[in-house]
Amino acid sequence: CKSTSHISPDQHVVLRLPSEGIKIIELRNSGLISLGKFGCFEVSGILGYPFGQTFEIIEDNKVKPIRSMTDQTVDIPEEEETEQEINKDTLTQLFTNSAENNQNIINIGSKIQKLTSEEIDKIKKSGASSDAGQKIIEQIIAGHGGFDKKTIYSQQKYLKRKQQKFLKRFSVEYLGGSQLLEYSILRDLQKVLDMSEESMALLMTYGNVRPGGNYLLIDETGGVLLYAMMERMQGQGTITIIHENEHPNIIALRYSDYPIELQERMVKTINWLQVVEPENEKIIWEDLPGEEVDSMKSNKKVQYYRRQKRANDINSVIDSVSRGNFDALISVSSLDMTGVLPYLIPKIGGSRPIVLYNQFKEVLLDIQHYLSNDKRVLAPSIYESRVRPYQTIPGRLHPMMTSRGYGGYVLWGTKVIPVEGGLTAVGRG
Amino acid sequence: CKSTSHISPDQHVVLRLPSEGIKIIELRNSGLISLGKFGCFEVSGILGYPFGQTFEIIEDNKVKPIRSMTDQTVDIPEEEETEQEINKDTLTQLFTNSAENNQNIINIGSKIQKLTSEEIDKIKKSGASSDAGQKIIEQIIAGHGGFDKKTIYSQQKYLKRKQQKFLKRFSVEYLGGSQLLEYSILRDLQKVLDMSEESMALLMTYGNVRPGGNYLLIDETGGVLLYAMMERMQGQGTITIIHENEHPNIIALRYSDYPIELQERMVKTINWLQVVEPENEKIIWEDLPGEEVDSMKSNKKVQYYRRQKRANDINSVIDSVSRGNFDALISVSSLDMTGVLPYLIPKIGGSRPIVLYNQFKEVLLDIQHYLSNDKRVLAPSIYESRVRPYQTIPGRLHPMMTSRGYGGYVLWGTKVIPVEGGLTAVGRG
Amino acid sequence: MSFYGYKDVIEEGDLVLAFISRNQIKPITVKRGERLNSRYGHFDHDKMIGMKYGQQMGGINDYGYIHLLHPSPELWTISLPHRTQIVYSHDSSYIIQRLNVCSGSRVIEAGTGSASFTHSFARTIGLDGRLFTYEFHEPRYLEARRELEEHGITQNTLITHRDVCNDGFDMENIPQGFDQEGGIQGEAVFLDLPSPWIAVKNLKSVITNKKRVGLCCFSPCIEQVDKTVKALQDEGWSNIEMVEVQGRRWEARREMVRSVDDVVKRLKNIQSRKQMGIEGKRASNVNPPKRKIDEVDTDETPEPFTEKPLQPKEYNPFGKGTRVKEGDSRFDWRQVTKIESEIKTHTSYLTFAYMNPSS
Amino acid sequence: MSFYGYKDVIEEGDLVLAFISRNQIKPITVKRGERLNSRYGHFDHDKMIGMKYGQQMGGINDYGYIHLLHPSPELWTISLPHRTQIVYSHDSSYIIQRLNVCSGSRVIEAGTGSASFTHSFARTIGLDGRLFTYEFHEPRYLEARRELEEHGITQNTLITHRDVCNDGFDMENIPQGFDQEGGIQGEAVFLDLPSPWIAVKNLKSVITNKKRVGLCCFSPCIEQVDKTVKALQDEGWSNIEMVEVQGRRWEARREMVRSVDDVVKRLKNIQSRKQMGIEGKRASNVNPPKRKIDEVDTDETPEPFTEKPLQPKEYNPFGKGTRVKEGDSRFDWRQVTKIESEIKTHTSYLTFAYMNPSS
Repeated sequence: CKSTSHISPDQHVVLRLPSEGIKIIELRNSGLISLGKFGCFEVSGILGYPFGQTFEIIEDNKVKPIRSMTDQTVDIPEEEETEQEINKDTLTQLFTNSAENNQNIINIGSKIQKLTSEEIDKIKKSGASSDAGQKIIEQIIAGHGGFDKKTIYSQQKYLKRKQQKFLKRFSVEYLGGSQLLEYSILRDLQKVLDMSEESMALLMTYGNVRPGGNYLLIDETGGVLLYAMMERMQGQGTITIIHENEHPNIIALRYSDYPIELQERMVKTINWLQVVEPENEKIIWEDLPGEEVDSMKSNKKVQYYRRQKRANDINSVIDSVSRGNFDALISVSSLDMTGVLPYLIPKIGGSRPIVLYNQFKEVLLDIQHYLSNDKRVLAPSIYESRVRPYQTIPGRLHPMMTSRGYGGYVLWGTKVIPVEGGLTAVGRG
Repeated sequence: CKSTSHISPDQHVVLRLPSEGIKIIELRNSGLISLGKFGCFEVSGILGYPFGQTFEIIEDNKVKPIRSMTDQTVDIPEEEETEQEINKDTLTQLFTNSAENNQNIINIGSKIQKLTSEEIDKIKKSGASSDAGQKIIEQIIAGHGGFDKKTIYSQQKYLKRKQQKFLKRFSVEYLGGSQLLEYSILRDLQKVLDMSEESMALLMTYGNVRPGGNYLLIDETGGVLLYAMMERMQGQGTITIIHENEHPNIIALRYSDYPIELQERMVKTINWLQVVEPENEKIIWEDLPGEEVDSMKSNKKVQYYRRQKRANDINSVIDSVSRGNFDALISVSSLDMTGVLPYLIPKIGGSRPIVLYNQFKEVLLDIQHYLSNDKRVLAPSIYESRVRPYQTIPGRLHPMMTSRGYGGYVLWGTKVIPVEGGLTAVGRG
Repeated sequence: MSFYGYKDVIEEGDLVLAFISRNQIKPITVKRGERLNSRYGHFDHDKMIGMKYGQQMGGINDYGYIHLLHPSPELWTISLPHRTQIVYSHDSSYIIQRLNVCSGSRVIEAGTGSASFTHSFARTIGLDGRLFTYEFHEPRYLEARRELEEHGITQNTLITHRDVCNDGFDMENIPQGFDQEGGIQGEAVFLDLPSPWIAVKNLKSVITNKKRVGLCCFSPCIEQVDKTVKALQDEGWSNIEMVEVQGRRWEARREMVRSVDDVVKRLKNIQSRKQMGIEGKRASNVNPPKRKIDEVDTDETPEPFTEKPLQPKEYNPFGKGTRVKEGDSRFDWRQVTKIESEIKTHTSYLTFAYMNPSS
Repeated sequence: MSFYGYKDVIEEGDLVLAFISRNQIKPITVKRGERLNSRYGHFDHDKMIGMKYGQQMGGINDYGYIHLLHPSPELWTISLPHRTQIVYSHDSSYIIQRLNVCSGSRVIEAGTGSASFTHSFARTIGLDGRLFTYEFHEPRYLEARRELEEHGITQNTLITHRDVCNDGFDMENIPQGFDQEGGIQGEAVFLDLPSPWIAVKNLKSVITNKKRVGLCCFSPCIEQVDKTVKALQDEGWSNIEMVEVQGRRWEARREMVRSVDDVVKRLKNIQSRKQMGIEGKRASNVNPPKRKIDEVDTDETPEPFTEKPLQPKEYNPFGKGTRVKEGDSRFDWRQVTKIESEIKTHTSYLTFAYMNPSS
């Protein structure tokens, strides 16, 4: 099975770059991986290190492990340390000197940056090692007359811009659900319907996702949510995906590195036509007598078994959905739920959660109003969760100044079994 | 004119109580004012002090000025200070000792509070002065075995509860727009349509409210917004209120203490029927010849002048609204704006703001969609503003744990004059 | 009944969360002969046995009803009497996700507190995972231990009475099946303590050196964050980041659509009633006013009349003065969302950090 | 044109905010013979003269248009090139309200910064009020002074080049009409400085002793708040409270209503197309497959056919694969709000305090 602890071959991993960009790559035992302008490195150099390790590209496509993207206290010979330990400390000191000051900022731009691009090239060539990047940044700061007079905000931006440009560092992370979501958000927010990590987390918690559960899922994120649920469940339980096209879009599973058998055991797929008209869509199949199969030619036999499996798979998922009693309905979908829910509410077991994500509160509002007339879903409410990250430098604490506007909303209710004919509430105003 | 600096007779003021409740009262030159369980005081004792002053009720309905509701460093003879300066410091220290701790909290309740209500009564009687309250709190804290083991949250609540119960303190504030809104929120949030101070502030800023402006206003807050606008304008400019009943509900003006002439000069009222059918609603009036008026009996003459004034007032406001060119449309209303705006957009001058408040974002969403087809309102957007107060004790900073859910939303757009027949946008994707 | 999975039918001894209203969920252990009494009705346990989880159940004499819910960590959290501050689902869900806690994870939690997050962790890690939870305060420890036992959360969860700041996390005798190579080997750490900066110094020996370890400290005050960040830096943790989670709940409501046309109709109606009043007045008055102006004179409220029939019916487009039920089909409504009446504007600051195995 | 009030018709020399798009408002001073060039069209100043503020104006050769807006502090703030951090309207409106700044108020501001808040203060206090604004940084001071002069904001506003932390707020020669009894006598103070805790020590001599004075310090970092609060306590300020203002902007959008019935119809359509494809295949195949199962076998994509007519038309209920314009009347839409794409999650902490006259 895949490793959750160490960087291993034949596995997808996350490469986090100084630009705050991230990449997903599949590692082999060897080969070169290019980070574009950041350089190239040989895969074998990173294998065996624990996930989370940061590296810096040095000469000959080699890497050396370093402590973190901005910190260099570990893995560096004593004598180098003073010179190397600049980044984080310099940053902190500079922040301190600047005193969150917007007092002395002039029109800072390329003109007061005293290093010419020729000088930069010279430094790049002179320094044989990866420290070039670090040194260039130092010199730029030193040469930048107005640097400590910039606001903290523009300093941050400035240093980040410079770091992105010059540092040849990257870290290698385990590809968990959060990382895959982050990757998808950076690539195309709309493809995951604006869903934030905290909303996905809320979905799974309110959906009571755990090992051994059997979930009914609509997932228009290309399988990102599916991936995160599978991580949580680690092979135990099932997820039945309802999809609207011929084939489900669960492209995210290509990153999962789970054995095919595990995927087949855990993930079932069914399309809407099969959900809506199960009896029509079941495949008429009768096993042929054993001797007839035995007498088939090899390619015919293969075809026979393939068809047999397909028929069994389809019929079995149709039967399973018809039986229902799922442990949750979890949906991240742009389909109109007022049309979807009449089909799916009966499939959920008593007292199990129904959790519906949408990018827009107004859509969930419609659903909540719709559900208020359906006594089978108890106490549905709309939840919003927003994480606010801080600049976490002691002495310089403040929330990050800006963030992208996204996140979505979650409707959570509980499937219940009302008494036929209804009961009268009392004393509930 | 009324004083904005000092506590003066014949003026409404805010009394802020330790319970965080507030009262509005009209002061006279003398008389007793009762704060219910907090005691009684003689008005003359507070007159002449600056607004913002805190008082403590001492014996014989007298008051003495103190520094603040929780602080006693000023106005107290040197020798008393040590004993008196307990509240704030004790609080801070206790917080420090408790270390935001929820570690040692047991079921704290009345049982571990060692003082009996008889003991409390005894202390109350023994201490002739107002210090009784303070002393009781001290003793309760001392007698409260688990006090420093309570969480900061429950300590706060506990001390507040105790303070509310025993302290005979109050402060007197100028009745500004914010104070009147705060009072209204505490009394009945729905009566001001959930409007927060920050939303009201945003309305006035986006509405470009300033001295000398002429504003068209719909105000379903009972005149609280009107009051705040009049504060801003200090008698300069006009506010024309459109109302939906026979008489406008501008009950808040009863607190304003502005001279009637100023109110009449600034505030014009017109009902919807007069706006919609101005020509029908104008009053047919011709002045009678002077000699005929002169010959009237006294009561007839009074009636004549009253009618004359009424006719002039109504006709003049109808004419003024018909002329239009107002400096802003400002609305805090539960009326359906898609019906309101066709009447009012033409009344607003070019490049002037249109600002609409609603308790619900969904209502403004409808309006924004409606306006997207009306080229007379440029770039309408929906704005939300939420103030998050902190517990501002150095070393113990954190946002307040809970707050009431309210605030509302503001739609802001700009009245423009489109070219007849329309122009084609280019390059705007 | 178990927090590790659902069952369908209620048996004697099962824990049932009796859902009375949104704000009132009462946990009961089903026992023959007992009765749940509330002001919303009375409910015999005997009748619950054999019913399905999720079923609606009527009260005695058809008075009131409840829903019989299956426990889950989230419903349990809502049902909790607030003995202490609770880590609510907005926070707990994010922490679990960000620390990548999943089936099989080895988690360290201190302090246990109300054990609400403990339930959530135990559910998420499943029977393959292990949760080591520490509680300093003895009464609370005893309460939590009893509760975990009652809830059957003992197979993967070990609760210890301990002040981890002073005495650390190490245990001399880890029960069989809980140790990994003789140690705790935590992969994820959650600290909800007044002074986490002290506790982090004691973590080294109980976290695994086999993989990256994630940590989250949960502190209400910003100054606690400051101290914690410094301690984490000193101890060699990296990728330190503090965040806040802001959670909100919204409800669907309806708001009446009040049209200005109705306002105008109403004003006309008032005008015409007044005019009829005046005409009535005229009829019974020897000195009727002469001028038209009086007909719209609204300065004075019209005197009450005895001849009622003269008054036309009042036009009442918005149900003014009557109590209109939200959604009443005689009026138009617009769908709106309303935020919960009390918002949790702050729970705590969450400081995350990671420790890489020293290689 | 003036920030103190509106005028209707544009004259030469007036400041006009040319509204090009939501994110692009270009301030221009109207001058005969000049032209505003943008990629959204070209606009002659000559044509603007005599037009009304608010009018839409077409470009040369009917290419593009702009709106000619009257300046207001809020529109000006949006139009500003961000020389420095700006106090946005969500913050400035709240500060003005909370400090009860109104017509006639005497206000102290340091530093002037982009002068955006300066405009807002000047508008609010009107010609009866007085604003004393200080800027330490000389180029920015010169820029702001020029701008205030150009905008005619000199009658009630006095800008001074000064480091108020080192040199205090006092002025030897207050211009006539600006002093009150020879002094500044500030009633409201706004400090947007890196170290407000130093500046507050210099306030005593410039604030009025006649009434309660309100103060607001605007600081991005929490540690600045901490220092400021302590300094304010030392200096005798009371009712100290720090708050944050969280501002958001939302836009109206439409989201397509996608019904499951259409999904089912589409799947049926695919199925029937595939079946026709298979039948086509059969017709041209000597060995047609025997079993019914093949008809719904979707494992393989059907081979491309040359006989196109056999393929029925694709059912396309949601415009899949085509570019559908939001609100296209051939589809159903639901109204939704979308938050701005970049949120200002933090501007600064606002620390308020009040000083009562010593009696």
